[in-house]
Parts: sequence; C-alpha cells; structure tokens
Amino acid sequence: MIPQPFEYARAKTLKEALAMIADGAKPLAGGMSLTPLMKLRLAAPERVVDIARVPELHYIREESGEIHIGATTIHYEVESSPLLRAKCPLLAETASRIGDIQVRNRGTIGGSAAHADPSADYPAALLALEARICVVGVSGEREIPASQFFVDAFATALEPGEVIREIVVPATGDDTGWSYQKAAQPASGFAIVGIAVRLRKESGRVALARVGVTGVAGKPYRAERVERALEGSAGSAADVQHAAAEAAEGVEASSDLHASADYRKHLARIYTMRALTTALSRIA
Amino acid sequence: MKISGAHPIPAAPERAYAALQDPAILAKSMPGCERLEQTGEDEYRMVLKMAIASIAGQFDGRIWITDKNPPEGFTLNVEGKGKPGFVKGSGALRVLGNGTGAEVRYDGDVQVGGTIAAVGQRLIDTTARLMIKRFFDKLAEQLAAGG
Amino acid sequence: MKQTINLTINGKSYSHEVEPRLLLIHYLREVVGLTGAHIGCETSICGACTVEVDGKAVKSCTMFAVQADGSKIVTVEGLAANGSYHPVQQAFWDEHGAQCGFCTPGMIMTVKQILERNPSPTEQEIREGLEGNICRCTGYQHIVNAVKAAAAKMGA
Amino acid sequence: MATTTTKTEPLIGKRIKRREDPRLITGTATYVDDIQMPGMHHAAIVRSPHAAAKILGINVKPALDLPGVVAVFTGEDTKDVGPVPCGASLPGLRVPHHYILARDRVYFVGHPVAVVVATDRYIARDAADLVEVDYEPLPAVADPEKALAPGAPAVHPEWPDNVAFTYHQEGGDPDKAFAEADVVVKQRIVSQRLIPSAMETRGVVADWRPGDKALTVYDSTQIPHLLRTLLAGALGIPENRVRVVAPEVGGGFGSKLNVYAEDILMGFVAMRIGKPVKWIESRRENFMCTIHGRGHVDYYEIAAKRDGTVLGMKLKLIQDLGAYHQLLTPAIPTLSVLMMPGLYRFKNIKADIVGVFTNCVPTDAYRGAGRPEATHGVERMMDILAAELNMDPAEIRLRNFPEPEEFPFATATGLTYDSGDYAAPLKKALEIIDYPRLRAEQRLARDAGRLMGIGISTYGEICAFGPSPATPAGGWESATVKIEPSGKVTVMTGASPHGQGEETTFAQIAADELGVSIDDVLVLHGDTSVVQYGIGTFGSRATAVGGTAVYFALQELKEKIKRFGAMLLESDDVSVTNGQCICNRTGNAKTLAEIAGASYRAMKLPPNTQPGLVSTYFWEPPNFAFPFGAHIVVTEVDRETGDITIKRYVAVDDCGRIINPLLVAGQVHGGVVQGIGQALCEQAVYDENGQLITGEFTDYAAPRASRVPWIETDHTVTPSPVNPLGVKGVGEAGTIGASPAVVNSVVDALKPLGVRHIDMPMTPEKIWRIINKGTNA
Repeated sequence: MIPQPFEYARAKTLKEALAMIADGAKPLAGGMSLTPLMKLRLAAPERVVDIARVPELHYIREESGEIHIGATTIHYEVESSPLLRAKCPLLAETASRIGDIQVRNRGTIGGSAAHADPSADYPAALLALEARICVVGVSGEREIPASQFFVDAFATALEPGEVIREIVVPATGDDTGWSYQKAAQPASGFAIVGIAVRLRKESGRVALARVGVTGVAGKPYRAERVERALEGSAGSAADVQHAAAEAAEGVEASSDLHASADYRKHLARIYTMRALTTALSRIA
Repeated sequence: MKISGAHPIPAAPERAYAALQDPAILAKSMPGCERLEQTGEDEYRMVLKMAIASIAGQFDGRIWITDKNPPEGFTLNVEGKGKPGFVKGSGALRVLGNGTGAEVRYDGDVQVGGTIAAVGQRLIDTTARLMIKRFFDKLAEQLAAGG
Repeated sequence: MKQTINLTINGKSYSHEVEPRLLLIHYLREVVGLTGAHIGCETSICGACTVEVDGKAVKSCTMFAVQADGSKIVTVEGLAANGSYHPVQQAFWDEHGAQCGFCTPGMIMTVKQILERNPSPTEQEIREGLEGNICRCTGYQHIVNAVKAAAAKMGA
Repeated sequence: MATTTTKTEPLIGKRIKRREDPRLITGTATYVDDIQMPGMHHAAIVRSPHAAAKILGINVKPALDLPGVVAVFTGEDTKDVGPVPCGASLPGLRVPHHYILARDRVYFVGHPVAVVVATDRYIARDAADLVEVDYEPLPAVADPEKALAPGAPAVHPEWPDNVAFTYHQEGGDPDKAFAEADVVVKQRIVSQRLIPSAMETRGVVADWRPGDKALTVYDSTQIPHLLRTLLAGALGIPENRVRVVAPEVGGGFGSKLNVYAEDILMGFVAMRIGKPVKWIESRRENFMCTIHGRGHVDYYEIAAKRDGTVLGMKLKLIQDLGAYHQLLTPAIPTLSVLMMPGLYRFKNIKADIVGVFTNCVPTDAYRGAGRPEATHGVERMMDILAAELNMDPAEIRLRNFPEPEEFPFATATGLTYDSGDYAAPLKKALEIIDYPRLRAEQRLARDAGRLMGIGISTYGEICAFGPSPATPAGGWESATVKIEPSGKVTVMTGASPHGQGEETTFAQIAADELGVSIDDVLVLHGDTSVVQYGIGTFGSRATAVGGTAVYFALQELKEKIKRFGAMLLESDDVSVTNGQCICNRTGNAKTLAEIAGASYRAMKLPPNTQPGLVSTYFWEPPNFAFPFGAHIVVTEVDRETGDITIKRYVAVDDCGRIINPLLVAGQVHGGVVQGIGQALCEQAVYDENGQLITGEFTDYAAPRASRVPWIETDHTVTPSPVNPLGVKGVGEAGTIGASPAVVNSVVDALKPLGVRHIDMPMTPEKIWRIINKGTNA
C-alpha cells in the first residue's frame, strides 16, 4: 500500500503553516486519519504541510476555569495529562479508549476533530463537554461550538484555508460525574457506539446533563432528549433508564457489516444507561 | 446495498418530476459533478469528483433513465468507475404530492466494487446517504430559488 | 521531489535523500537495511511495524520518513546492549513468546513502551496494552507471560 | 583413549527454549521481503475488481510509458505457462484450466489480470494503476447454496450447474440405523469462510541465471520441495535446475501449503526480464487471493437410542470451493467425511458432498482442514441430541466413546484410530473445572437471570499425514543426519517449519539419541539444494512423521558409529551413549568427534562400511495418528448487548508423547485462539455480487489479546503405536476442539430461552437478536 507522490513541507510556525494551507496544502499532524487514506489512494493531496512540530499548536494549559488543548496534542498526552485527569477526566478517559498505544502516540486531538470520522471517539466527549473549537486561517480566528463544528460525516465547519488551533473544554469539579462508554468494532476498534456523559448534581437533583453520541449516525450528536429527561430528576435507576431510552430517538442510524441500524440504536440506549450510571456514581 | 428514503421538494410534483430529469439542474445538484452531458435520449455521461473530507476520487460514469411514467416516477440507472472502484446501481424514484409541494421517494440497489467495497464498509452507507441528502438539498434549493 | 532527512537510528546518525511519500517502514527496511520491523497489515492495525520514535512506540507503516526528520529512532535491532538482550527480548525467549516470529519485533517494541509507562501491569492491562499488535500464532498467552517476566526482571 | 563424561539428562519431555528465537527476537531473521539482490526488480499485479466479467481489452501502454517500468505482461503472454496445479483427484472432478493470468474472463475479485515490473516497488505500484482493463461485468454468485439453485449465474459457463464434483461415502447400514432409532435430530450447521491471515503475507523472489538455465525461487511456503516440482512443471524447466528456498516463514496455517499463480508468474517474469524480481503480497491481496478456509454448509442428522447411544449419522455437505481448485481444494471436504464420526461409536454413516463453484477465491487447507468442520458438526450434534434427550452433555459423550481396549478402533468411515482413552481427558477436564460445582453455580446464575453457559467438546483429529496411499503427493517424510568431521551434528529435515519450532524439537531428538549437547546440533530445512526431497509441515505431521524420520536416520547412524567404534575400540560389544561410543566390557570410549574424524579420514574402515557419518531416512508412516482431547468453556452472555465473555477455558489434550511441553502449550494456545476467532468474530464476507467486504484487518476481526481468555492446559498421554516416538501431533488440535466448545457453551447459556443452535461467528448482534427472538437470526 503505497501513496501517490506529493510535496511535503514542515511548518516551523503557525504563520508559515497557515500560508501553506491557504495555498492549498493539506495539513498533516499525526497522520492517523490522513495517511491511511493516502495509502489506500482514497486521498491524494498534492501538497502536505506537516504541522506536528508547530510550537503554537502544542500545549495543555488552564486559563480562567477552562482548559486549552493545542491541536497537535496527541491522544496519549490527553490521556495522561495530570491537569486533564484532575479537571476534565471525561476527555482523558475518552482519549484512553482511542485505537491503541501506537495510535495514541501519534494521533492528535485536532486531527481527529478535523477528520470528523463518524465513528471517532473524541467527538462524543467534545459534544458532552460543550467544547469550543478554535480555528484559525490567514484571515483570522474564530470559535465554533462543538455542536456546530461536526456538520456531517467527514464534514466540519472548517472553511478552506482554516485549521484547528486549539480545543477549549471546561474544567470540571468534584460535583461533576463523567463517563465514556464504548462498543468497539472488533476489527478496527472504532466506535460502533460511543457515549460520553457529563453530569452535575445540585441539591440531590441532576442540574446538568450533557450526552454526546458517536458511531450511531452519520455524524456525532448531542442526545438532547436524554439530557432533558434527566435534568431535574433525582438520577435514580429508573430516571436513568427512562432517559437513556431516548438516546437514539429520531436518529437515522448507520448500518454496516458489524452492526445494523437497529442494533446501533439499541446499543446507544444501553451504553447511555451505563454511561449515565457510571457518571452518577462518580459524583463525589 | 439497498438504499431508500424520502426527501421533500418545494415544488409541485410535475415541476419536481421535470427537474429530476433536467441536466442543468442535475449537474448543479450532484455533489462534485464536474461535467454532465447528454449522450442520447434519457442518457448522460457524467464526470464526478467525489470529495468527502480528505477522501477524493474521480468517477467517470453513465446515467440513464428508464420506465418513465410522468409525473409519477422513473427508474434512474447509474454506472461509474474510477480509481477507488466502481459503482453501479438503479433505483425507482416516485414523486408524490404532499400538499404544499412534492416528496421524492427513492428505493434502489447499489453495487460497489474495488477499494471502496473492500475497505469502505463502514463508510459506504453513511457516505451514500450523505451524497443523496446533499443532492436533494441542492435540488430543493434550486427549485426554491425558481431555478 | 526528494528531500534530505537526518535522523538517529539505534544511536547512529543517518542522512538520506528520500521521496516525501516514502513510508518510514520502507525507509528503515530498504534504505537503512534494518529489516527487523515488518509490514503485516498496512492499515495501522497489526503493529508488526512498531518502532520507537522519540521515545514513543509508533506504527512505522503509517508514518512518512520525512515526518521523522530530526528524530531519534530505536528499532528492535537496537535493543540488545553489551552483548546481552533487552529484558523484554530475553523474556520473549524464556517464555516462548514467539512462534513464527513475524509479529515479534513489533510486539517487543510495544511491550517496552507498556512497561516504561506501567512497570507492573496486571494481566488485563497487558492485554489492553497489546491492542495494537496482532499475533496469529501464540494465542497471546506466552506473550502475556513474557511481559510479566520482563516486568519482574526490570523491576528487580 | 578413554574419556569420562557426565551423563546428559534426556531432553525429550523438557521445556527447552527454542533454538530459533535469538534471530527472531533481535529482528535479524530473514523473511522473503528481507531479501535484496543486485538488480532486483519489483512486480505489482493488476487484479480484477469484478467477481465475474469478460475482459474486452487491456491497454498496457500508459503503464509501460512510466519511467522505471520495464515490462507489463498479460494473460496473452503467459497462456502457455502453468496452469496453477490442482493436486487432488476425485472421480469425475471438473477441473477448470487455471491460467496464471486471466485470459478473456475473470472469476473472482482479485483475479490476476496483468503484472507490472519496475525498478522500484513504488513505481510498480504507480504503474499498476495505469493499466487500463476494459471489463464487461457479468452476474456473479458468491453463496454456495445460491450457486446450486436453478438459474444461478454459472461460474464456469461450461458447467452451468456449478457442481465441481459429488462424492458419496457410506459405512455400515445407515438406513437401517435410522429406521431403528428412538430419536433422530437434525440441524443445518454452517462453518463460515475464514481468512487464514498469517502475519507474513505471501512473497516471492525469483532469480533466473541464464548461463546456468537455472531458477532460484525464495518463497514463503510450507512445501519447498513440492513447490519446486510443480514450478518446474509449470515453467517447463528441468526440476534439477530449480531451487526453492523457504526462508524464515511468518506463519502459514495451511495457506502456504499451495502453489499459487504468483509463484509461477514470478518465475516467468524473472526468466523474461533476466533479472531477479520480487513480489510481496499486500494484505488486501492476501485476503482476496490467498486461499480461504472452511466454507461449509452442512446438513446433519443423527440417530440414537433413548439412552443416548448413537447409532448413525447422515451428512449432506455443501463445500464452497470458490472459482478454482487450488492445490488441495476438493480434497478438504473428504477429510471432513473421514472425521465425521468424531470420537464416538457411529457404526453407520452416510455422507454426500457437493463441491460448488462460486465467484470467490478458492478454499483450501486452513488449520485443521476439514476436521474442524466435521468436529464442529458432530460436537454440536451430540449437544443437540443431549438436549433432546435431556441428558448431560458430558454423560452422553462418555456413553459413546470406545473403550481403551477396543483400540485399534475401526470407524465406519474406514479409519483405524491408533490408540486412545477418550474418557480420560474429559474426566480430567471435568475434574479441573469442578463440573458439579460449576453446574450448581450455573443454576444459581440462571435463577439470578444471568446467562451462563458451560460447553464441552471432545474432539479427535486425523493427523500425522499420513500414509502415502492416502495423500496426494506422498505422506512420508525425510531426514538426513550428519556427524561432521568435528563431531558436530547436522540434521536436515524435509519438513519445512514456519513457526512450529522444529529446529528445537528435532535437535532434542538428535541430542537424546546421540547423547550430545543440544548446542552441538543444528537443524536445517527449507532449501531444496541443501535438504533431500521432503514433503513439508502441515496436517500436524512434522514431529510424528518428520521427527520419526530423524529418529530412524539416527538409528542407522548409530549403527555406523558402532561399527567405527567397535573398530577403534577393538571390541564387538559397544553402545552409543552420552556422545560417545563405549565398550560395554572395558568402559573404554571414543567421543563422537574422534569417531567422526576417523570415519572421514578413513585410514581404516570397518568391513563393508563407507567413509563418513551420514544417514538419510525416508519414513513412510503405516497409519495416521489420532490425537484427542476435551475442552470445557464457561461463558457468560450479556443479556443487554449480546456480548460473550469467556470466563474459563480448560483444554486437556492428548497428543501422545510430548517432546517439548513449552512448544506444545504454544501450539494449543494458538490453535484455541484461532478456534475462538471462528466461534466469535472471524468471517470472510462476500456481498451478493461477490465483493469481498472484509478486505483488510480493519474489517476482518482477528482475535486480539484483550478478547481471549487465559487458557488452562493439561494433558493425558496415550502414546501412539504408529511411530517409535509415540507422538501424535498438536498443531491443529486447539482449533479443532475450540469452536464447538465455545458454541456449545453459548448455546448452553441461552438454553433457558429455548435456543438449540447458533451458527458462527456468534457476533454480539446475532446473540442480541436471538435473545430477543429466541431464534437463530
């Protein structure tokens, strides 16, 4: 499996990278999405700009109650970051479920988000966290809420010439429960269903419920019906079961060799129940 | 692979029926259509540059229409090949009135071969539906704009 | 258009002109002549091509050589030192962790990373750590034993 | 000169670390793709994307125009080469002519159409895209039962019924048995298509020396000598001018027990371009074009008495052959028929095979080759019968085993089981797992609403292939043992291992027989210009047949050592022990090195004795060997998702005498996991148009470490009387025993829901549907 020829340049700065991207070069960071497609010759960019070592894109830092993650931060760094494990454990847990050690050593959060694979793990967590995707192009920067970023299968709100600069997630406290639960496709490890949950309770009631769903449909989505059903409830087992039943309502589910649409929808309900239950149990 | 579904079209059924066979409208609606030229009665040649995120591939194909039954429906046949593989399919399209406009129901069978069949399993269904949706959205857009 | 890359492999410096599309695995095997890492699946699943780039185990079939420019690479050939095997290599031998041996170099490189990050993994952690490596011969059990043995030895 | 030595401990039966491992763990072994040669070119193959199509034209010019491309060949160029050989013969077998490159028609996705040769691997790949092939697609059929239906597309137009052969076998009086039975149970059982997927794909380096008119082929093969014979025939080169080298081979599982179009094609290309050429199969090609395994649809009926005594079995076996016969394709289901009685006293059997052409890659030998299908069938049927009679699955098995004193035991299929105590491993496994306690635990689990299952399989297998009259190309194996002038021992085996560790086990045998250190023994294999003619490693035969050949070569060699020893020690009463020849009266001894030195210097020779210490032995086995065992699997099914968890796996195998327990354990583990793979997740899936939609490891689910259980192994030892080592064979045992044990366990878990059978693979979705409908979806 050998890709078609292409030109390659490594950007040293973000500015340099943006100029090349504006000029039509395809950004390459870890290459866990793009390189396999190039090897299959399903993708054949003429020019590639390597942004993996652009220093302005590589960091995890906390600023005023939010955590900023540079686009080229690899999954392993997210998974093992003490900051994220303490203050945004949902994202760390999700990262730890992506692919395998080697993939997590190369793949980047920005690359995964930009590729918008409908079976990728991160989008579920980004939706549940109400993350903001900060994108930058030669003409400037803008922020896109995760809920508007994932437009369709492999399609994002990124405009030509734009690249993800960072992803911003809220720092959560002990009052927040979280869980990422996944049914993995047995061969590829991609999510047949992946459910990310973030919950907060106030005086015995679920004050906030956010549920991100990946793998089920052509694009990741927020299971808002589940959220509405749970918010305000005590979060009892019955509440969870009742809410989880809505996980795939009104969704046109995907179907493939590994899982039919029916089964996907069923798994969405079961895994939502499990993720909600785990998340509730984790509230301190 | 079976594909079926329905999409609303903001136009009268007759208008929708005609639009579905109008090369100019079709060319603008087909996602990635580079060229669409008539090669015979109800028969067209099409060059399509499929681009879904990083996935890109050029298909060269033939489209022909059979079983015409205006304004209720017809059968659309497609055959195309490119480096990523080949696509072959036919589907029955039915145009129904739905009060304010029309609804197009489609029910077809698509065969896919080559790399896309061998490795694209988890993507074919999603991608096909995405392409169909984009097609009808574009079509609806043009009809709404009076195109 | 070819580009020059400079990198260190198993402690030695190399400089070559390569096509940007040259995969790291082909570079290592065919340009440098280190044939220990193998091509097993080509789709970033099986891990037979695993090598270490800047301290991280990666699948070298899904990386271009140009991306490794300036990096330090360690392959299975670079593990033995001063005439003795790396503890992971030794454990694979002692515990019969290899049968046909084709997946073995990639397995060993992954196991090295597992143990660097978690010096005393449980059986479940070992098995999950091997998610990116397929072995078709051993049923993994002797590999799991090898990881345990290596962990014991390295921790001692 | 007398020397004293300490007695060496026998090595047979010991956990000896493998001799081959130092090169494997250091990455310095040489597999085919590691071979580089001056001037070596690279080949890429253009393959059909259609399952059935006419080739209307091929335009190679754009490819030829690419700088670096030296040649493009099509079916027109190679029409007089080949064909790809079928080594199996059955009465009335229809054998399509199997060109090495398609001529006017393609028959399956991946069918080779053209070969591009370039100076560089990357250029060859680029050029393959530039070959323009004009196809007229034709209807295809990928399902063997659909292929048999009237009006199905004809895979080969000359045989519109798609039937390649039918085969009938009967033993006893099956109709009478069924007429007299208290109970008859029937079931359709599918053994799905599997992809062997050795981690190393196939590969060939062919090197033609025009001056010598000689071809050297480095090939990832299990059968270098047979490959040489057949390559020579296909290419029209005298056999003695073809050398085949199997270098390090990265697994085979039967898939490299073959002669493929590409093997012949690379020889052709090397001869045409006059330069060495390399072709390394991509993983996609491996999935599309290397043989698949299994592909059975079986209709079983068994007749029994109310007390569970089995009387007879009927089997209608539909074998999906694919589009062609590879080396052994049509022979594989006949092994299923031989094995169909399993370990039980089925005195009356009837079997009918229909071999069916489909527009798919051919099936052929994959780990177990015919026996896993048969064992899966009989073991499922025994459970179905037990359920019907409300008997315990262990009890029904124990009731139907032949007793140890009944051996050799003649089966209704014409085999003679060599030796056995079939109850022993089952009883041992039941004890290990504490069966009564486990059943009690299961009752509690069921009461709590959990789906817990216990599955048993007691398998037997035909191995140590085999008596030559029963094998297509000879079933013997060869060995040469040499004692070099310095006293070092070289063993050359015709068996060609590819991961089994014969360099170690055969060295153990030689070291023990001669009483030398294992470090003084080297085992060579795989090179036809080094090793005498041999058969190869497959069918769990290497140790039982190849090891026995080594043993007999050693006996002859020892006789010769004794003759030299007797001469040097001036004694007529000597023996070979501890690396010496010793005078039994005086205790005086000569070391092997001293004797070897004397034999090669040949200053003086014993009467009627040639110089040198070399012995070659071709051993013909009088029978197969028949290992057996019992596997017990505990599973739990997640009622909500259909996920199956294997909680415990106990395997008690009887493979006769064990040479190296470490290696036997490795074989059992690996075999079991491939059986678990078939039971749970592996399947080669063609869509209805013949597209292989499990085209890569991204969709073909080979088991990962996290999905397989810890396997508890134990043994009983019933030596085989067939060979003096008493060994039987273990390479395929795990695979054969595993799939029915796992399926029986899951069916048992779902028994409260009225489930009686589930076809493989038992994917979570399938189980979920069954749980929700109580039927086999």
